[in-house]
Amino acid sequence: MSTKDDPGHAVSDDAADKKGGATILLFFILGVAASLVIGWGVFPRLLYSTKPQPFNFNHALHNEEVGDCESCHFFREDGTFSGVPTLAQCTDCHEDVMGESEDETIFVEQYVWKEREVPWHVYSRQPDCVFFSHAAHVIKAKMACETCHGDIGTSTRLKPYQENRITGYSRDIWGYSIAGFKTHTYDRMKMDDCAECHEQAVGSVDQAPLTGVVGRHFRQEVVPAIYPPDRQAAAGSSVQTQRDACFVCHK
Amino acid sequence: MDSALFPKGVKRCPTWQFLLWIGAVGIVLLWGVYAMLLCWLKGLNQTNMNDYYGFALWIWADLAVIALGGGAFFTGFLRYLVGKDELKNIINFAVLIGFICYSSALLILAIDIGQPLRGWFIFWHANVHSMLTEVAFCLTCYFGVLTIEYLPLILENRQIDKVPFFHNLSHNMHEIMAVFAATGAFLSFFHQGSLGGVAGVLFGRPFAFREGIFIWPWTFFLFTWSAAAFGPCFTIFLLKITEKITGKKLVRDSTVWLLAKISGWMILTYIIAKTIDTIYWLTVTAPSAGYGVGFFYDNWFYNIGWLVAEIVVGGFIPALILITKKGRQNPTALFVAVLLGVIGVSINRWVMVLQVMAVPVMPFDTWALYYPSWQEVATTILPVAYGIILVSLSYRYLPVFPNEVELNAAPEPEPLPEADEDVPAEAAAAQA
Amino acid sequence: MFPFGFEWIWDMSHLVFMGGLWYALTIIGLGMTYCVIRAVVDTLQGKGAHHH
Amino acid sequence: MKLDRRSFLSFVIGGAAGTAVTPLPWKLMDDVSIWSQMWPWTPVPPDGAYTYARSTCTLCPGGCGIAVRKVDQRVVKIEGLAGHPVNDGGICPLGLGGPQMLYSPTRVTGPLKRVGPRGEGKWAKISWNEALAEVADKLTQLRDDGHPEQLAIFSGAGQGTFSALLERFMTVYGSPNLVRPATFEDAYGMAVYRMHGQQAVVGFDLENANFVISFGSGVIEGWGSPVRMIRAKSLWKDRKVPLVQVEPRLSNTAAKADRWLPIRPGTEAALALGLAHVILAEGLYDRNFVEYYSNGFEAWRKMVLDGFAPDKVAEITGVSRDYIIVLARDFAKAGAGVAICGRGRGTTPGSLEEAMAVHALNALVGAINRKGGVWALPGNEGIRWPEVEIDETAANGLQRPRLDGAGSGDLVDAGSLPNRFFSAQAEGKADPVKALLVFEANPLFTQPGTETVKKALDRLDLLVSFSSLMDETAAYADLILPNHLYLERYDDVVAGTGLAAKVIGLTQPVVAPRCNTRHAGDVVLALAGAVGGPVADAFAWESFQACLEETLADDWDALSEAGYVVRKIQPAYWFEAFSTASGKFEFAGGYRPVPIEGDKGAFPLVLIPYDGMRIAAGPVANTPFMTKTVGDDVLKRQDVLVEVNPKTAGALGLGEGQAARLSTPRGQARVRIHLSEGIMPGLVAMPRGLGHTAYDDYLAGKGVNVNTLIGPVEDPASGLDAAWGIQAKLAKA
Amino acid sequence: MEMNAKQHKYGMVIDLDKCTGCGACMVACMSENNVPFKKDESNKRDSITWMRVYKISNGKPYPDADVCYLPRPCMHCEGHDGHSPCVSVCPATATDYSRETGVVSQIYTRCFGCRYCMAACPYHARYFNWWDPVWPDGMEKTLSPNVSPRMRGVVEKCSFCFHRYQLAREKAIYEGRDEVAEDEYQTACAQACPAGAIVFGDLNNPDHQVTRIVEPDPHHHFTGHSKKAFRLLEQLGTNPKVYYTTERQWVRKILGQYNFGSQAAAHGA
Repeated sequence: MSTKDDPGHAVSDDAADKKGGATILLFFILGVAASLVIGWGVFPRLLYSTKPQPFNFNHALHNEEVGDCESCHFFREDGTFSGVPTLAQCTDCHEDVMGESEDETIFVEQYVWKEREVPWHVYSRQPDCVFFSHAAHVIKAKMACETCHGDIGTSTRLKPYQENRITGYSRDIWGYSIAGFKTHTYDRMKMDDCAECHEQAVGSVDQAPLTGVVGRHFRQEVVPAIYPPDRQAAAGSSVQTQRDACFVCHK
Repeated sequence: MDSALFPKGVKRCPTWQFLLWIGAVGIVLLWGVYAMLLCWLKGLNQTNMNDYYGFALWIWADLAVIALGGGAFFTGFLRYLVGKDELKNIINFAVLIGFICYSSALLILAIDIGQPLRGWFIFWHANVHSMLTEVAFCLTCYFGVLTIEYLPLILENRQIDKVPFFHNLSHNMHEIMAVFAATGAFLSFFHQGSLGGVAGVLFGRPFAFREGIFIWPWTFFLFTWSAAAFGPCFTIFLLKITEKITGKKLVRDSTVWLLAKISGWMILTYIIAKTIDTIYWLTVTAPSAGYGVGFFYDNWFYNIGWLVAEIVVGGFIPALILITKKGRQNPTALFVAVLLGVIGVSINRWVMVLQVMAVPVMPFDTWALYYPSWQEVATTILPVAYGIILVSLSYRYLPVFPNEVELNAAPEPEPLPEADEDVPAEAAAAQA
Repeated sequence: MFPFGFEWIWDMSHLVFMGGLWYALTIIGLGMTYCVIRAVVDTLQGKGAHHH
Repeated sequence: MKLDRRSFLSFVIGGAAGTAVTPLPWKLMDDVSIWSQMWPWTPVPPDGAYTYARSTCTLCPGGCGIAVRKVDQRVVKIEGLAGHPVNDGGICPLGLGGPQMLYSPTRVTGPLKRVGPRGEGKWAKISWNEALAEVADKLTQLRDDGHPEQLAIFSGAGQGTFSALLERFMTVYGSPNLVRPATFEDAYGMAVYRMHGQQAVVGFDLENANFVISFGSGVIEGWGSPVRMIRAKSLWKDRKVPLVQVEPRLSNTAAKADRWLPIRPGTEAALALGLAHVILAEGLYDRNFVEYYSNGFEAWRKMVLDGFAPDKVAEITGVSRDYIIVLARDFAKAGAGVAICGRGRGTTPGSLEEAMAVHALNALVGAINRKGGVWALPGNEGIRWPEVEIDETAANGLQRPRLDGAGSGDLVDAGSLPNRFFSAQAEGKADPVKALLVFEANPLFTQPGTETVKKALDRLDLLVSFSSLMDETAAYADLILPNHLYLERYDDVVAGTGLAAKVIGLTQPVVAPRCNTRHAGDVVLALAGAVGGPVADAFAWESFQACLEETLADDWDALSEAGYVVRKIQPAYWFEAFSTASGKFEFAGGYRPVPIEGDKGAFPLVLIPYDGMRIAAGPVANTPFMTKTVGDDVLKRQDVLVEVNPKTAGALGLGEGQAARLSTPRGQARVRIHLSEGIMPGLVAMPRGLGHTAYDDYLAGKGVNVNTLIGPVEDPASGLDAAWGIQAKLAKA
Repeated sequence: MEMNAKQHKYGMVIDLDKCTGCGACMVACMSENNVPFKKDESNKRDSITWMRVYKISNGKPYPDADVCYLPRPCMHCEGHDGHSPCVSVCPATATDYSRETGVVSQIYTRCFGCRYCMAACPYHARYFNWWDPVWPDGMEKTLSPNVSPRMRGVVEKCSFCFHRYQLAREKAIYEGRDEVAEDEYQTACAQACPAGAIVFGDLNNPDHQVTRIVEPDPHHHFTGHSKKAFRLLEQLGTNPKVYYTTERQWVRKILGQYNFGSQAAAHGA
């Protein structure tokens, strides 16, 4: 490379530099554009694989037949929740093909007769570290199923199940909007979504100091005044976060 | 053939020799990398750590390199904030060492945690009450600062510098370097301190626990102080070694002596504070928890010798050498002093990590001793190899030492690298 | 780390700690942005191309 | 415009900048973390309905009630059954191990036939029909040859219906060789037989005793019914009932006892008589009982007074003279004192004279058949099955003497002598056994003198194991007809080793059988059917369950409902209590020390086996969880640590944890030293139950099986194994 | 500090004179909590046992030697107002103290394995998963769905069987009750102990047996009123919720006296 002093050169170099600068800027913008397309468009499609359910299930129909959610998704004697019905429950009605829907045939022939449990993909399946008490939410807090499960109860078809290729979890947990926006309570079911609701229901005591004199006053005066009796102890029970303690939702 | 990359007007060893040297060190590096991969893929069962030794060699290495890397922030602090302009001649080197130390520390931490893939939880789910959180944040930020301080040096490489953008960038960065340095100093005071806090707040561990003010145990301040005091020792120590190896004089004695003097006084004041703290702990804090003076050193390995080595051999002696003119100006004495200093601070970090784990706490417990597995040793040596390589590369290709040319002005004109025209050293220096 | 994080509380320790952190990050960020932008400007003005 | 290096670079930088504002990096980072929180190779236990099933534990004779926790059809936990008369909610480490046994990879998954040499571990899977045919052929053949007595059964099954079924089978088949593992109950039973004149099950009313002397019994380690004994100990603590533990080693029991009384091993009988001496000399005995209900008192009294003065006893036993006197007084004056014996878990019988001495001591203070004393309870009655019709072959077979010589000659009152059975078989005495069926037992591991047992088994044509898991004996067998595990089958357990009441527990299948196994009871029925003739006729039931329901007819509903029934038993009144010639209690017995094997010169030390509470030493082996609880002062990596007194070890230049070679006349092994101040100098203590060769890596090869280092020593008085130790030598390894 | 009535403070009192060292508590705990196991567990310093029974000897020569067994679960220290040694040091908020129950929780999926909490805990109650948990083929069937199995590289510890509280509470809610009764929430170790040496309950509830035995004194950092009950390392200010009782003087001496490390040999079991 030469650094010989030559004005003529210098000028043209300057020009070249200006042009070069423009080119470089252009490529920069191209780079940005390309990455945006990949990040927002391609990536989300690659991230999830779509898995079909074994066969379609018509919630709406069953609702008419049996009346309410509880008759299939019921509480056991010990307060635990039965969740997705087992084959045994279904066969109470379905020991033989009812109606002529194709799904019904698949169900009876593939599962009832072969006595195989139906390998449903459960949209709302949470990680193993989560302890979720249906009793606390449905019985105690009198929450509606729809709050977390959406309108699946009135659906006639099962939507395709999208599984995150990396985590193996249902897309319903992380939410369909890749940007992370949500419009309904049931759009997403990550920890922060639980926390958000717990804040409203239980009342977060974020700002409240719980130690020292002030804390004592808060616990003895404020809490009893503003919290429902059964939630008073839990209110800001966590020393670390002043919210619900970790073991309220974790196991 | 790579001479076009050399800083202007300096002489470097032939390429083959350089490659040989890098290759030799590279082998050690690869050994360390292999061990690192073992730990990541197979898990920490590759180490000799156990439930009594959750913290061990690695955490010590972390604390040690960060203390020794303290030379960077303190020299920066002295140059940019206190205005010791003289130190500009050694600041590059100090920054380089700091960069190596801190990147090593971060690497070791990444190996040390059981779930590296979730390491970022420490930021995202930060618990501000934990000293470790403070360490993580300040460490990372300050590493960023060091990168910013090191970057211009790279950009000043003769070829890169020819690219206008890079030239301008480094130029601008130089202009506001004081701001970065100030931020760096601010961050360092905290993370150096919190590293001391890490041990000091353990009220379940009578050997580590120290009282203090507000949320900070005395170890918090002692650690910052000691890092500032001993960091420069390490810088000088490595400088002397580099000079030995390259056979060149790289920094003016006056600069070195100035730094040594400051370091000496820092060490002295620190070690006095440390002594007071130790006495208070042994006579007030520990006894209040029911632990007698002799108890903590009642072991064949962890005996009182450690305390003496840390405070006297690694503290008072170097301090006294460095604060006396005769001492610091005598090359041998200077070297011995900085070496002892380096050892002294390393011992301090060692006992604050490993002896804490060794001392029995439950009445029926017994002393727990541990020796590292080869994987632990290899991953701890890894940063050393990496450091040597980085220093070598920087020395060869970057203008780390502004005074090198003048200090080594050869009597007879030396053959300059080809394709490199004759520019007087002064001019070169001026352009830099 | 952020006010919307689960662990965040508006208390002293967070204000002090995170305040210090964000303060430092801001300075570093602004500093670098300044340097880069100015470097771009300088370059387009042809500065630093050759030394006369 | 040309795409040079710079343009490309800036394209990349632009890309990087742009990517930062897409979800890509952040979502990836998040998902990778979630992946790390749920690594596919870390199992996630499926959820389901939680239920508890009541059953009875059969892993030891204790007979504890258990509540089996299930998730849908998986067994995930076993808990003690609250309110159960034996364990009331409590449970031992072994009992907790059920799930790990049920799902153990060492289960025998179906009938196996040996291919290749014995014990080599090469098997062919065969069908149940083939397996049954194999055995049936042999059984038929033996009878056809007119030698039904050449069939022997070794059964560790308890006192339940299944055992009765085996007895019935052997009777109609025509073989006297039904052998059971012998325990302290055999010795104590013989003592009672000689002193009461009747076959009786011994029960100790420990809950109501107010002073207990234990001659080496592992009250806590698992003597009798472990959980019940531990509960009793807690009861004593609350009621301040003193327990004096007599043994040379600081066992858990000794540590829990109010007084640990170290004694020279093998001299316990002398101490018992020494205590009797004081009680007699000071007239502290129960005059009423002695005068009206006992016989032979004077002679016995003279024997004791002449031979067992405190000084002499102190000399023999090493217990201080003064303390002997103090102890004797406290014991006699307590009012409801009782003495018990049977070393450790009582899995070795011990000397008959020791049992008699202890029983006499109990009699002396009137502790016979009284509250807080020792009760002689009627044996296993209650089973009423139609009489069997015995054909000529069987009759001839039954005429022949048992291989172990029990029930004949001077061993007329002996029940079963496994030690003699195996040695006789090994030595190839006249008329050896050709076929051996092993139920609920693992003699190749549990019998002292492993080599002898192996020799004995080598002389068999056919060795059949019915074990559910691949234990040592099964691994050495010709055929394995795996039984259901206790969680998969019906059984009745007559609880109450040492229990002063009869508790009958029902073991019920809580899950469907996991493997291709069959209930040993059903197999016996099938075999009987295959042999045919009167043998078949004697077993009319179509299944063992049917047999069980019929047998427990009156209690069946209660049993399947509650899981257990309690049969209150009143000890017999004095006039009917004794069937001796005199119709009274017979004071008898003396003290002839049981010799120890080995030459003191070559083997200066004495090796004593001990029962550690976290190591199962019986036919049921440790589960991984249980082995995990074994201390590092007992097991270090694959080495067992033997307890040695620092004095003894010091003399040999051995230090803590140091490797050493332990040798006895029977064999030698590598061990490590554990210095313990809790053991008498000159002794070396090694735990029973380690050194398995079968099972998996969680158990196999850990430590040494003490039975390979020690052998049985026959008690001349009873023919039972009375070995309490063996001469041994320790040297640096 | 006094909390409102709904606040529980679950704790334990262990009678060292009743404890036989049988190990049932350890196995019950492992079985209840899906604790992993390795082929060799003889190195007690990397062997995960939430509940560990230590063996303490009086250091006297034969025949005066004596030993005592000391079960050691997590002490669920309250420290000062919930700041137990381990909770405040966790950088990622993976462990927490609950004012509702007094339980120190550990969230395995949040923990990233820095092990600072282990360094902070003087009781060695915290364990690190140095290995991937591996169950022999088929034995994964013994795993309970109520406790989440841990993955390699995280810290775990005794939770006072908190899942049992969660289940008991569900049952209570289902039956329209507000409170969980004493016998409804018992830890696996307390339930299994054949000697009845472990008593578990709510230290805030005067009717609970544990409270009646301990008589905690809120004005003196909850030290036991009754001279019998004491805690390990009380003097460090860890304010643990596991109490011990014994009538054996030498045991009290060793456990009450702090710098004893060199004299009493202890064997992890």
